Amino acid sequence: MNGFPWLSWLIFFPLLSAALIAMLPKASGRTIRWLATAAALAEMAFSLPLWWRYQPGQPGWQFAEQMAWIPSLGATYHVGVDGVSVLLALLTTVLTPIVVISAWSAVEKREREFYAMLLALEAGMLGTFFALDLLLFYVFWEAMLIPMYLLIGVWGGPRRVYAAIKFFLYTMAGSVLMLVAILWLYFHNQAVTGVPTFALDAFYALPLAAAEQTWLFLAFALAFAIKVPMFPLHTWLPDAHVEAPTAGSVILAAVLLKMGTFGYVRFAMPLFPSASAQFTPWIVALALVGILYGALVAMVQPDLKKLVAYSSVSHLGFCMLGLYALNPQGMAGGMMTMLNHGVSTGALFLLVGVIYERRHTRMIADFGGLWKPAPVYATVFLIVTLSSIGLPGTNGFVGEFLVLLGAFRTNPGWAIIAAVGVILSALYMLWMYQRMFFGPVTHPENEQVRDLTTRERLVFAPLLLLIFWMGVYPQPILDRTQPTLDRTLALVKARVEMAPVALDANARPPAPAGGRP
Amino acid sequence: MMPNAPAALIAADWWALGAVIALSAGTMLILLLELFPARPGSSRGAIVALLTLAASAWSVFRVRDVRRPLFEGMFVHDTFTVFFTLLFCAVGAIAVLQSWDYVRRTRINHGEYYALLLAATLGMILMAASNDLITVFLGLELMSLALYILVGFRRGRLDSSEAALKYFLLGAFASGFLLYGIALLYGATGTTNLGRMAIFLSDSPMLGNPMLLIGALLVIAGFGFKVAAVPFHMWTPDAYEGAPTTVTGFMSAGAKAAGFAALLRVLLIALPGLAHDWRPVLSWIAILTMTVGNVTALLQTNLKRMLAYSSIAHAGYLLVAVVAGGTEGGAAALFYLAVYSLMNLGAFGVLALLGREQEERVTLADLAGLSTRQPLLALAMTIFMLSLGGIPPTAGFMGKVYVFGTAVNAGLIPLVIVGVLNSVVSVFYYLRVTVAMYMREPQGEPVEVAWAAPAVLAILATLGLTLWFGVQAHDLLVQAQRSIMGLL
Amino acid sequence: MSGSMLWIIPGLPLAAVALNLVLGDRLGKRGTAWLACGAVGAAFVMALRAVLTLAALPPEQRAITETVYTWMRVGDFSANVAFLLDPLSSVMVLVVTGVGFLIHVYSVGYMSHDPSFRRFFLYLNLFMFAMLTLVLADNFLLMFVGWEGVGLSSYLLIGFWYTKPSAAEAGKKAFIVNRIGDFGFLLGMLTLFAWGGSLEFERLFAVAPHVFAVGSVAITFATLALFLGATGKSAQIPLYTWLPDAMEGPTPVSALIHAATMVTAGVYMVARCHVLFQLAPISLETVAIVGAATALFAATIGMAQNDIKRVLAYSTVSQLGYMFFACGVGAFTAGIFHLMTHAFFKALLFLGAGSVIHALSDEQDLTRMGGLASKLPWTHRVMLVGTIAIAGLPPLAGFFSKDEILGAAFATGHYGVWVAGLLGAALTAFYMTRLYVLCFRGESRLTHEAEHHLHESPPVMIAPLVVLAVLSIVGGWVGLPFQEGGHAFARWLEPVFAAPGAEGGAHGAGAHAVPHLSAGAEWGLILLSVAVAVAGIVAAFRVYGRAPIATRGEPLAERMPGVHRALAHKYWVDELYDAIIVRPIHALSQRLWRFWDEKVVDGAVNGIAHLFEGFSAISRLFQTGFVGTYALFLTLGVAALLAHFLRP
Amino acid sequence: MIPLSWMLALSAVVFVIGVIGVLVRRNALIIFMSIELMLNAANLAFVAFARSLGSLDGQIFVFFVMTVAAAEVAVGLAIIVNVFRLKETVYVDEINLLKG
Amino acid sequence: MTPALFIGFAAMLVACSLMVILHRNPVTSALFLVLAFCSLAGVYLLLHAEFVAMVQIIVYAGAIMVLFLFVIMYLNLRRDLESGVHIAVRRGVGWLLGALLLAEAWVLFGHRWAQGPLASDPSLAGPVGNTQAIGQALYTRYLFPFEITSMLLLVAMVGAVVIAKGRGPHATRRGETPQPKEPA
Repeated sequence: MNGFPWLSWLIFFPLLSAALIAMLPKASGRTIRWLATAAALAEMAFSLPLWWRYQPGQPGWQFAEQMAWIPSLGATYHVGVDGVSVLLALLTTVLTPIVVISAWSAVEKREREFYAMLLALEAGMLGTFFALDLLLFYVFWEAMLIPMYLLIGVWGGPRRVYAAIKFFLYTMAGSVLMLVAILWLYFHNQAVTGVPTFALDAFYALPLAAAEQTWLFLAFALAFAIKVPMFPLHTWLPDAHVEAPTAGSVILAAVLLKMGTFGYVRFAMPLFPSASAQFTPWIVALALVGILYGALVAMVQPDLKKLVAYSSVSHLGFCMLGLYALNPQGMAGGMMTMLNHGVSTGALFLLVGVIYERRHTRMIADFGGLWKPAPVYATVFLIVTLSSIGLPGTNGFVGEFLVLLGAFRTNPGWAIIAAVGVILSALYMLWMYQRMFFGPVTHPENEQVRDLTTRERLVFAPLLLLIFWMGVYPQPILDRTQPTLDRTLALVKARVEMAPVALDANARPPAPAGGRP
Repeated sequence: MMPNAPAALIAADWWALGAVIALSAGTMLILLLELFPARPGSSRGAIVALLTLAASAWSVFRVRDVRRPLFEGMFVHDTFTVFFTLLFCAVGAIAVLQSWDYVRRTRINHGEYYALLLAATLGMILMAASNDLITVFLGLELMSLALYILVGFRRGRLDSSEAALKYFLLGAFASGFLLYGIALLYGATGTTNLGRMAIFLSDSPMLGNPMLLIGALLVIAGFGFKVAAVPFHMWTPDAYEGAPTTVTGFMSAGAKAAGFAALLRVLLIALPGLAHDWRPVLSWIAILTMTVGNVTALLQTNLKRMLAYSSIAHAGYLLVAVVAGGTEGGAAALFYLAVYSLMNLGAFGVLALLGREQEERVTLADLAGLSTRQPLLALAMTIFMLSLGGIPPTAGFMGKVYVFGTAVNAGLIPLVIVGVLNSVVSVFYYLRVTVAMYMREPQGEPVEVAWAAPAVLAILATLGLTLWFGVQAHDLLVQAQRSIMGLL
Repeated sequence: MSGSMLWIIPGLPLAAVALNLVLGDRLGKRGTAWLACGAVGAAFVMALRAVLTLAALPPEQRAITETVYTWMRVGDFSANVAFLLDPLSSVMVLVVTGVGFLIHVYSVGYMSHDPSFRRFFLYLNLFMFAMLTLVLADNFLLMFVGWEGVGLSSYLLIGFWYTKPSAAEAGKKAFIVNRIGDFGFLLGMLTLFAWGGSLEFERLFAVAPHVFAVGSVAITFATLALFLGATGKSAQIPLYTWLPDAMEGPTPVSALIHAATMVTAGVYMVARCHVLFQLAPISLETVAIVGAATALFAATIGMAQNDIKRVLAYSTVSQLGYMFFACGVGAFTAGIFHLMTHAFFKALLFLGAGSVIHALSDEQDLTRMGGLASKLPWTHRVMLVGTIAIAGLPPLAGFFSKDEILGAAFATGHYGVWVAGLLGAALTAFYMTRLYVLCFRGESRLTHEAEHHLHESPPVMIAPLVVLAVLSIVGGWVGLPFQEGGHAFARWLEPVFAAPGAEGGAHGAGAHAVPHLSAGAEWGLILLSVAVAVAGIVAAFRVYGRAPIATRGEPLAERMPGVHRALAHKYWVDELYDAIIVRPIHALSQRLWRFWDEKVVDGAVNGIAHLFEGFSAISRLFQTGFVGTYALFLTLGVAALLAHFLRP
Repeated sequence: MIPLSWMLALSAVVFVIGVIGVLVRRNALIIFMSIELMLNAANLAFVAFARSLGSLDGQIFVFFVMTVAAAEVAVGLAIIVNVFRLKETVYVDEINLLKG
Repeated sequence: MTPALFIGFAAMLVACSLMVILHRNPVTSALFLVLAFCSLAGVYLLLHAEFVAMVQIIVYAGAIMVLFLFVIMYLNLRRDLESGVHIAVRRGVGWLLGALLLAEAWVLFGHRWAQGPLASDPSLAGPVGNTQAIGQALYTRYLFPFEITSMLLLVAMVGAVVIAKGRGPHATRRGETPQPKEPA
């Protein structure tokens, strides 16, 4: 549609700027910061066409580029976006500059490497979202670990090494089996069609026996489930979040976790429809457990970051539930929840980072009555909190409601259990908020806490804007995801007949409004 | 049978033999030059060695496409040979570059060092090139003897000498088994020529002949020793640790490659008929090798030792490719060998730079905080480690993909799963190196880096190739496939 | 019909919020006051205008819908931001904007000394926005926005004095309890959509009779779920506990949110869904019973409270109970009617109480008041009006609405409910009189500095009181009994409550569901209820009128201490909830985290790591460094290889 | 005429004796001698096979093996001597500086 | 009478080999090894491998063993004192393992013995082992490996010199003390 290779540019520009910054001769922190910010902002600007020029109507790949990579293996450099990845990519490009700016005062040591890592990470994430060749996808998927590992390990908290290695090994342990599955697919496809290729489309078209699907699905699902993370594979998350520097936590929560859910939408579900149908009950069960479990455990966390981390477990449970409701509302809800979680939780981590910079503690018990010294901070925090508990009018609600709607239509029981999670989320978030901001100022150190600086306000302004925009007028987003999700759904439904699904759990009289498609 | 006159050699044959001739000549030249005293710091040996290696590589490269069995197949010139000759020359050259300053630093700057290096390279080439068990055996012994000496080259140091002793005793012991195996094969098939062996086996009804089987097994054991496969691996850590770092790098890359070259020739040319016999055996050995290597490496604090265990583990991955067999498996093995040699040499090259004068600073503690004082060196080491761990975008990843891919294609799923899980385990200790470099502060006086142009050149070369093959593996893949084609 | 510009009604307060945020402290107290009150006042005018437009239409078409934009549309689901003005919502919107306006004005005086004056009006306007969205929404989803919005603003307003831990706690409690209700609301919505295929009131109510069999599980579940939501918002059993605590907020807030407007949202919602409820008899019964029970239960607690605002709070709970059981027995008109009158007199009472508290410099304990009649003449007068009105003596507002409810209960044969209602009426009269007596009669029990500061409230506070007092007197006259085809108020609401019933068939729904009684019977009932009210009042006078409490404590406590303790402790319901819900959940969470998450799940992960380190340590033992050992293993290997071929 | 099996049996026995020697002795020199025994066993096998096959290759191989053995001895003894210089011992179980 | 001779040589060979690995004194062991080699040479003669037999005597018994003895003397090792539990254990294990190997070989060869080219009756084999034939083969067919052996010997020579030559200019007065090894 347009000659310019936007996607490649988007992938490699941050990489180049990262290299540039890293190679910079001993430069002052200021220049580095400004350079990094400029690069991130430029990247964001470059990514805007993905919003404007994207044709919401059509489900297929857009902005696609393809060129030979390893002909002897049939691997190609094939990138493109659909309604799902385009939004996640935009989320990435929008959040990165915010993170970079937020890190200005947070990072003292080795700034060059820090910003270089951030930008490299961005490149990796975008590559993962764009890749349409499974080998390419895997390359990005694994390469992404390195910068994140260093971010946690070098700039992290006291137990950073443990957390970093845990993060790396845990994620990798999941992915290697996926690699085996990919290879198997590759050779199976070669055997069937005679064409050696890693192209996603080819695999979409590849017919697979139920038994094969089961194993392949398990391999993929494990990799993604760890990334999501789904209960009980979540324990790397609290450690990683607590130890990571603010910027790391934000990216981790906002984008990296989406890799998992994205993987389900893009790969696990459409590639192995009958298997994913067959495993729907299990995955939904885990998702529901995750929702409640994450909420309950979050409630008793003394550490802000841990609290937010566990709340992520809960929220991503919603995502999975929505996706596996296997109907338009549910999947759209899951998609919205991904974006919402990206914005809200990202903002939460930023807020935690702000207060940590001032007081060098994250223990809720060390705060209280913060509203008096820092009203603006408190207000922003409140808005973000509300969005994270899904108050109507904020982004959180749209996602949650659609998820519940979809889940309910598939199986009312799921929705009822999940809705309990809605109550719990209000419980732990507001309790935390109350303990932090209300009541008298218990610790004298908190008397003088500085309110948000102008820079910080600039950081949060766009996030608040997103929160309300996505809450009040989400239709443009929904319009973009819809066709893609419908196609995915069609791919899944196409062969779902092979296995029984809970889709027809509620046999109801034909609704005049037509009911589900 | 009456000995018949050897066929006359044509020009191409002389080019083909160029490597052998050049290396022999180079060895002797260096030794002769030793007669004339040189100033202590002289590096004429290195220069001569480099030229020799270049010459031999060049002469073989000239006739890369011809296929000539010479001396009744005792020396076969085919793409396979070319591939390995070039590989060994490269390995040797990199080793020379790394040694250039290292030998001066550690006061072992004798011409013999380089002479032996060349001799060992010659032995490796013979192992890869010979289609007859006699020359395989001679080449192996030539290589081994040279390596025994090189390992013990820092004879003033007990660890070096001890390493030499262990390596020698066990090496001789193992070659005893190998020899007996060869004897049995000879007895069972009536020939030591691999080609004729294959012919004999192809139309003989009794593949079940116990002599044949035992012979094959003993031969496998013998080569298994050279490639450090469990349970014949135990010499490896000690030898690697005691040997001069540059020698360790050289042998870890060269000896292993040579061993696999010979193994591939024997298994793929002579004993494909017994495949259903040696496949299961090798699979078990592969599983053991990967697991023991990786698991034992977990707690190592001495990097040379850790890399020794890691090299054992990599032998395991390579065995997976061998088990997969066929052209695909062979090609995968070749590809992986090339990649492995590069990254391993690179890692040892970095280690060789660490430390002042005689001292060796190769423990994790020594690396602490390296990234703050030597960011680029640390970065290089990180990339080598990631590549060894098989993380993209590095050559190591592509190697694993290719090896495990062929294995998957051969239906060895369980083997592959063990392999990938092992690579996860391995990542742990590779990461520990990065942890030391990036996330720890040095205790005691920080390690100094003995910068030297040649060594840096070597590191840059290995680094560049490691990254390049990680991003664009196509050419190397094609080469590997062509080379294995020449074999079959 | 967009000429009516409905969106501007909620829009105005929202604009005020925005301006308030943007301009910040630049607009001083005065500016803030003008902005806030102006916005609400303007909203009232707009609402009036819209209602007049509505009234101009023929009854059948009295429904103005106005779609602003499509909020979300996914597959066959779509929800608009659209407003609906029909007789029902018109009543609500007038009450909300009207009373709201008065309270805004009042607050200007009441909060004049508060440092965060601006924040207060910010929240207040935010509330108005949410409340108006709630009542004007034309679909469940938008209604839910308002529904949670009012919850939020009430959370903020209750916790307005956030430095007081009790206030913050109360705020949180209110929000959480409301969330539990919203949980129900949500499920109700989901069910309705799953079956009805839409969330728009008109479409849904149109199809409801076709898709739902009468009394079918689906509709019963849906309505009960919705009712759960209502109990949360309108403080009914079992979710009423947050309302009394909500009195931590500033008094105008109590008046606006926790008496006049927000808490009635539940009633409004039930009335709005009357079509659905009529399809689910069980749900209706439940509504009636819960309502009646709450009415009585709360009234009893009200008798023993000493905090003037808490008395009023419980009375609110009880009055809401009346509205619900009105709906429960099918007399939706009566319910809404009572809702309106209650809005008047309860706002009046709260504001009056506020003026008392204001005068006594934040003294709320009835036992430290008394004899204020002379000191605060205006306050005294309006409070008296309010008391009579709620006690239900003709011709004040409370009488008509309450009487209609009781009549409907009787007429539909819900005798049990009816008795409970009657009893509740008596108690209401009793505790309200008690409050009045303790507050204004007898000799003063004030502390000295309280005496010293004592002063009547400024006109800006008195004026709204007077207006409300007038309304409390005349407000009921729109519903005079003994008129053919129902009274004016009923006729106004008829299109809403009758229309669907006509076609709905099944249950002959609508206001007409309540059969007309003979004039005699009606008279009888009226006399009875009046008698009951009088009895209550007299009793209260006899108990509290005579001797000063200061000298001899709470009479009730002396007569029947057990009962009194039970009442004073509100039947220990809070403690109960704490014991059976809050604590267990907390304990469970702790266990989940400390044991399950850290020990079991993460333990497994780290366990694997340690396992491998163990293996490593073991396999290192074999690496003895002795050539002998190495040779041994080498030979063993060979032996093993040979053994591999021993199998025949 | 001696059947081949006898020869092979003999060579096997000698070979195993060599192996045992390597395993049980701690004196590096004796271990080395045992290895020489193993090589000779192999040689015996070669010659026997050559005989039975009626081909020379076996004996030629033996010739090469002897060369190799000679070379090995030279290097090996040098190494042993060097170790002795440094450590004053040839007992392999006193030489385990490198382990683990 | 050949079998008798064979049995004689074989018995002697085995006995001497055993003495090599059994006898305490290295010197004695070495001497027994010489004997063993000589008896092996005898066996070679029985197999009509005269050349190999001669070389066996000259190279092994002559050159190699002398070197051994020289070294043993040079290091003047007195008799091994091998005792202690772990030695005993190692002995036991060693012997067991040896026995195991033999047993396995026995079992393997036990059944279906003579096969392949070995089926041909040895007695029919033409007269091999004449030195001339070997010489011809060495310098024609086996020319290449023969040349390789020259490299082999060169390396061995050089190596021996490098390793064992007296404290050279570089090797002397440098810390003989082994580097303290990092705790693993």
